[in-house]
Amino acid sequence: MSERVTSYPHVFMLMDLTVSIGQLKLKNPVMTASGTFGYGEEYSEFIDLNRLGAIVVKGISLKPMEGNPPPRVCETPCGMLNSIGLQNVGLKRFLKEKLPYLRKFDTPVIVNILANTIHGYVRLSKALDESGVDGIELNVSCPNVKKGGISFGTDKKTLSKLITKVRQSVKRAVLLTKLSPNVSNIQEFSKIAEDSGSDAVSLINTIPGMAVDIETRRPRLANITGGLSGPAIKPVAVRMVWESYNAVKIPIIGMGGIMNAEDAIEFLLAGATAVAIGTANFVSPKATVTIIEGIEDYLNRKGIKDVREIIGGLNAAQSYHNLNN
Amino acid sequence: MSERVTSYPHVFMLMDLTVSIGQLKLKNPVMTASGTFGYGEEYSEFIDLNRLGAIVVKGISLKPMEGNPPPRVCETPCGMLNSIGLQNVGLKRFLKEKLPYLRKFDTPVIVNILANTIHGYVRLSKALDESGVDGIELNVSCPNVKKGGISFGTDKKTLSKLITKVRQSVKRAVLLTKLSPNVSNIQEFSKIAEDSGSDAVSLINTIPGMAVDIETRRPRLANITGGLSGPAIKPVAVRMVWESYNAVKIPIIGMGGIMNAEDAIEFLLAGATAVAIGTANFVSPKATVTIIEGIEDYLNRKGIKDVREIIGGLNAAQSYHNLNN
Amino acid sequence: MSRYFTAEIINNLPLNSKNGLLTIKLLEQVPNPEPGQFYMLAVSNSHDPLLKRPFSFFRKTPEGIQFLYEVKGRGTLMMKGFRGGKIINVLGPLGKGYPLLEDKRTPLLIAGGIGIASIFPLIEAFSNKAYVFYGARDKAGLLMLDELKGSSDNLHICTDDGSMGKQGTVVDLLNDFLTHHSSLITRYSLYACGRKSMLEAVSRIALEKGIKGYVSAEENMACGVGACLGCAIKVKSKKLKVKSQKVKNLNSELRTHNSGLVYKMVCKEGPVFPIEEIVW
Amino acid sequence: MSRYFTAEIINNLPLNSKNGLLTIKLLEQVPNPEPGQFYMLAVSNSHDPLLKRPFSFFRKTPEGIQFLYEVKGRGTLMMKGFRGGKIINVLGPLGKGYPLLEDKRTPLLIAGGIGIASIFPLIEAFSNKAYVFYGARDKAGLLMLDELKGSSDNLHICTDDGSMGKQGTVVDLLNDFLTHHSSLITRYSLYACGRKSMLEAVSRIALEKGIKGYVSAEENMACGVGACLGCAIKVKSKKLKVKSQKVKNLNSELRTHNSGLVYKMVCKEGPVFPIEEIVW
Ligand SMILES: Cc1cc2nc3c(=O)[nH]c(=O)nc-3n(C[C@H](O)[C@H](O)[C@H](O)COP(=O)(O)OP(=O)(O)OC[C@H]3O[C@@H](n4cnc5c(N)ncnc54)[C@H](O)[C@@H]3O)c2cc1C
Ligand SMILES: Cc1cc2nc3c(=O)[nH]c(=O)nc-3n(C[C@H](O)[C@H](O)[C@H](O)COP(=O)(O)OP(=O)(O)OC[C@H]3O[C@@H](n4cnc5c(N)ncnc54)[C@H](O)[C@@H]3O)c2cc1C
Ligand SMILES: Cc1cc2nc3c(=O)[nH]c(=O)nc-3n(C[C@H](O)[C@H](O)[C@H](O)COP(=O)(O)O)c2cc1C
Ligand SMILES: Cc1cc2nc3c(=O)[nH]c(=O)nc-3n(C[C@H](O)[C@H](O)[C@H](O)COP(=O)(O)O)c2cc1C
Ligand code: FES
Ligand code: FES
Repeated sequence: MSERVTSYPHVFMLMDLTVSIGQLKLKNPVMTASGTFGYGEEYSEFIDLNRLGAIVVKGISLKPMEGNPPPRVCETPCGMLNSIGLQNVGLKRFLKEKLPYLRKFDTPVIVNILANTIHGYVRLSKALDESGVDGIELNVSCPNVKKGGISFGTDKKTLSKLITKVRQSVKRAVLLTKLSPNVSNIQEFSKIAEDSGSDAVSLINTIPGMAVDIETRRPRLANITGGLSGPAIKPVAVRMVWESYNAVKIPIIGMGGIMNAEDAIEFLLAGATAVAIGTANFVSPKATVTIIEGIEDYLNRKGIKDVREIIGGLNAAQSYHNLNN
Repeated sequence: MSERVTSYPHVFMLMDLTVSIGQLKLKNPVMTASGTFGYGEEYSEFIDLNRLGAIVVKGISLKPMEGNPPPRVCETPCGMLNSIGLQNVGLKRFLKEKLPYLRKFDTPVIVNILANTIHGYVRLSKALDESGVDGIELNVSCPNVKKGGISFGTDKKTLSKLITKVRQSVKRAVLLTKLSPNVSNIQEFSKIAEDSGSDAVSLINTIPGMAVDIETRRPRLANITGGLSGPAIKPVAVRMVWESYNAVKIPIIGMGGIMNAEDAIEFLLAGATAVAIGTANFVSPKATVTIIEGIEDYLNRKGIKDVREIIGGLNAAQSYHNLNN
Repeated sequence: MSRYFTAEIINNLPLNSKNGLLTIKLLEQVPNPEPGQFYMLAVSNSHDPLLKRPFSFFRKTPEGIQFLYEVKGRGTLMMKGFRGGKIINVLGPLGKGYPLLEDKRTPLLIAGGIGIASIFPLIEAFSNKAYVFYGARDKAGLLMLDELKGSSDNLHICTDDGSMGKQGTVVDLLNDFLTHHSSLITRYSLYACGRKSMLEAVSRIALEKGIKGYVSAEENMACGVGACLGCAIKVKSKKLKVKSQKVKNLNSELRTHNSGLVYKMVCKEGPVFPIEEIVW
Repeated sequence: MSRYFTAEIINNLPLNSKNGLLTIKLLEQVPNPEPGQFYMLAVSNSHDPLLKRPFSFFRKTPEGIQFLYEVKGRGTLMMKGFRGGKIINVLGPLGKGYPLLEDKRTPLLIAGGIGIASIFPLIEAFSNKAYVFYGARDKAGLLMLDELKGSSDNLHICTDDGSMGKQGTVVDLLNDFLTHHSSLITRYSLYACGRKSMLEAVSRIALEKGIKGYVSAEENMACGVGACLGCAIKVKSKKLKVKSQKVKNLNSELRTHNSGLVYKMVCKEGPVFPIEEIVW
């Protein structure tokens, strides 16, 4: 089989890239990561939004949030820190100003939500579910805002209560739980999400981090700490996806430092049913589409007709055995 | 003051780089990170071991350990994964073959130890303390070996019991606890180390990670998962050092992706009393000495006579205020 | 015409130890830039450094687009190493440029240090209609002087060390000028780019004397297109107060706790803002 | 004479789409390399890629030291981009090279693909005393043929696709040769470098026929000096059995659970190992 990476559109016709998250069918496994793709509109100039597996929008709260003072972002080795502080337009304006635009495209819309109380999460999910969005992603892990999700994401009891309650109020949309990577055992938390009725888990959110400007002696972010994203965290994300894959049956949305198709395929092999592209959008606004095409090329090159064949296709046992002797 | 970075030996005479960890005085705050500097001998050809603040050797167990099958290391974005599997010569051969060599240098020797039982840790510490090593570092966090330290490092009760017991058996040497970064709240664990009688905490060990070769579909490490180190993890390490600094009074040994003096100074400003150099030794075998000289240059340039002036010297409050309006 | 495109380095002329003039040839059809707009340039094709760097549109030449840059850290250091023939990814033109007021006002253009990069195209646009105030650390820091003299007869120069032009800052120059032309004050408009402290001082003067004007702000950036909300800057917004009743599309503006103050995104709603808007 | 030094790229000659010949000039006094030893070369001065890459000593010329390389991934791709004048950090010479047996044995030198890089200096050392078996994918994959013919009259070539030399692998060549010279078999010694599968096949032959020999092994490396214990390879060790009574310094050798088997470090105790030691 040729090693050249080339695309044959007619071959793609025969190729099945679709994956399912709960009852939601995606035309391909590549979606956007919340907070890195605005409300979709910002990137519509660079790519055809119809090509995406799904669009996950910036985290929405009941009331608009102002966000943190600047500087909000800084660069780190192979990554970046952000402390946006969950700035967002709030539920009302999202439904009025942002959702109608996204509805013009033949692409599922998943809304990332956050609140400080279970009640808040429930109200948000209810309203969004009734507004007809395709999916709701519970951000229980955003490390940026002190009163933010972190507690939900690291306390098992609260998390299970939260998901159970939200589940009851969500009728149509699929329910995703975006877990905090800031835990000792991700398998326990994935299991809680599954047992509490979540249709899928999203892994991973940013890892809390910090950087210091040694000339000014100040933190590089006004919020002092922020969330680390980008290639730097990829190995941690792949590991957590693989651990979760071995713990739960529900689909896993893998993310964390995916910059190209090779990275995305790593996640699929480790057990992710779909992947989300975050920081890569900042490096190239065309990243999502480039990655979709790269996955097609890989499947082509390997003579694989259905992307689902590689999900969880890690050759771990064999590798273990072969290398042991 | 000149912005040029230049060294004036005679000025260094007047400069105080010494720091203390418990009753142990270091001639400068730069030590080696366990497992990245062998038993010292490997690097004596490249640098004068007398210049180091301290030498921390590869983790020692009671019996020799064979370690994991290859591949044991692979590269990741701005970092590397390792699953050495704690291969080491064991206590007996360490005392007989390795320690005598290190004793030839006017540099404190700190021995990183690991065991599967509290009793094992106690026996190791007792023997090493009596052999006259300057410090003992409890590795309760190495993520590589399934039966390894991870449990001690993430379970509060066991950790406190472990440190308390070891403390009782260690008379001369300073006791360092190397915490696992794989926890939700590092402050709690630092506090436990302090309350249980540890003289200092070391932060951070590698973060569990994984990488996949998409051509062979195999994990890049035979052990499947390994520990992530290098610049990629620096922001996480700096954050944990800063959080611990705000929780405990005992000294913190900061490490994680320190490649140059600027990185080391970031850790000192965030609250580390000393720093340890790990992966950087692989990039340059002279890294430790280059970093010591770089710290001197920085202090020179800033007109600071005592390195202790910058420890914890982060201008956080001010930064917060200034940037809020 | 996409604003994300590849470009070829035509040349990279060192001007002094810290500054250079980069000329890139656009390999695709792209929209024309306006004075005050900027581009995000990829400084490496490895993941370190990861993010593109923002640089103001300096000048358009037959060969392509030019950027005037100063070495600050790792990324710009790599930029200094760019050789002809290298292909890089570029995003732009981005943001809102300087509004060229069509009224009778006389523009006062104020550039501190590398701020000249963004002011330069304004000088060409206004030609001799404008007064130009340009300052730098020292003589070596004054860039593109011949071109500047070529495009303006009203060029006022200063350096911190007095090694060329008047000794002092552009703020001093501006104050002197205004005191000598106090009668015409309402007939002026201000355009400034430079260090934060300078912009703040200029803004204070403008507000005191009631001179209409604009400044180009800087913030760390990631996406450059308003998606990451990373480049926030705090501004007053009367506009918002009015609209906040019946909600209209306010881009990323948000009602805030201390109402009337909002964060705007430098990359999309800036980098140029009306002086009266910015909260220092 | 430190083994960590800076070197200047003298030139970087492309041999085909995947291979190149890199010549570096040592800017410091460093120890001389032996056949089979290797160097760790920094491929970038950013943190990505982070680690140095190991390359076998290929040849010493008046200008400096040469490496023959093949583009495998990102690091070697960057290496392909090296231009003359560039300064890089280098660590070496590292490891134990091929023992040049002083006895009457006739060396059989076996190189698969880029393995020729490490075998080449042996060819020069043994000159016409040795038989050389060299194979590659195809004609284009056969490197430095003129130099090889220059240094050896007993050069046996093969390619997988038969585009040059015999069609087949070096293992086939070796088998043919041995069957035609079976009488002298104990008079030979083997030296092999190439893909793992090839080394394994050669080793099996050597063990079957009782031919003494050495292979150069590969493992991912980090430090290159035996400090990280990252480049472990499993070997039998009689030596150990004996010594394990009264403990002597065995470098990083360790008694293992299934006694007699130990991990050795390719970077320090290798890359060259006696055929009978390696556990495949
Ligand atoms: C709209 C805009 C227009 C600009 N135009 C020019 C120009 O024409 N010429 C010029 O020389 N410079 C310009 N700058 C500044 C330039 O972008 C920074 O100096 C450059 O990004 C520093 O990159 P670095 O890697 O060298 O520095 P780093 O090593 O990244 O950091 C060094 C310093 O640069 C600052 N910095 C880093 N990234 C950014 C960023 N994305 N935006 C702003 N500051 C940053 C850091 O805060 C730090 O203080 C402009 C900035 C903005 C926001
Ligand atoms: C002792 C020794 C001598 C060698 N001599 C030569 C030589 O003379 N010419 C030559 O072309 N190649 C040689 N190699 C192989 C060469 O080191 C690798 O091909 C190179 O490191 C790949 O780097 P990369 O960044 O291009 O590939 P990567 O993108 O890093 O990975 C591509 C492949 O290369 C392998 N690889 C990556 N790093 C290493 C490493 N440090 N050691 C071994 N394999 C690695 C990976 O496992 C992966 O399969 C030698 C290897 C060793 C161990
Ligand atoms: C600027 C920025 C803003 C983000 N905002 C959110 C958010 O609002 N909600 C959320 O769940 N995750 C948020 N994230 C996390 C990303 O969705 C993603 O989980 C993380 O960045 C890892 O993926 P990446 O490395 O590909 O960026 C944000 C990340 C970045 C960089
Ligand atoms: C190859 C390797 C081996 C290590 N072995 C040990 C060990 O035996 N005990 C331990 O506590 N930490 C060990 N570590 C962790 C380091 O001491 C250090 O905590 C970590 O690498 C982060 O620092 P760095 O990014 O500077 O390497 C090891 C790290 C590496 C890369
Ligand atoms: S840089 Fe992303 S919003 Fe401005
Ligand atoms: S590469 Fe570190 S021990 Fe061999």
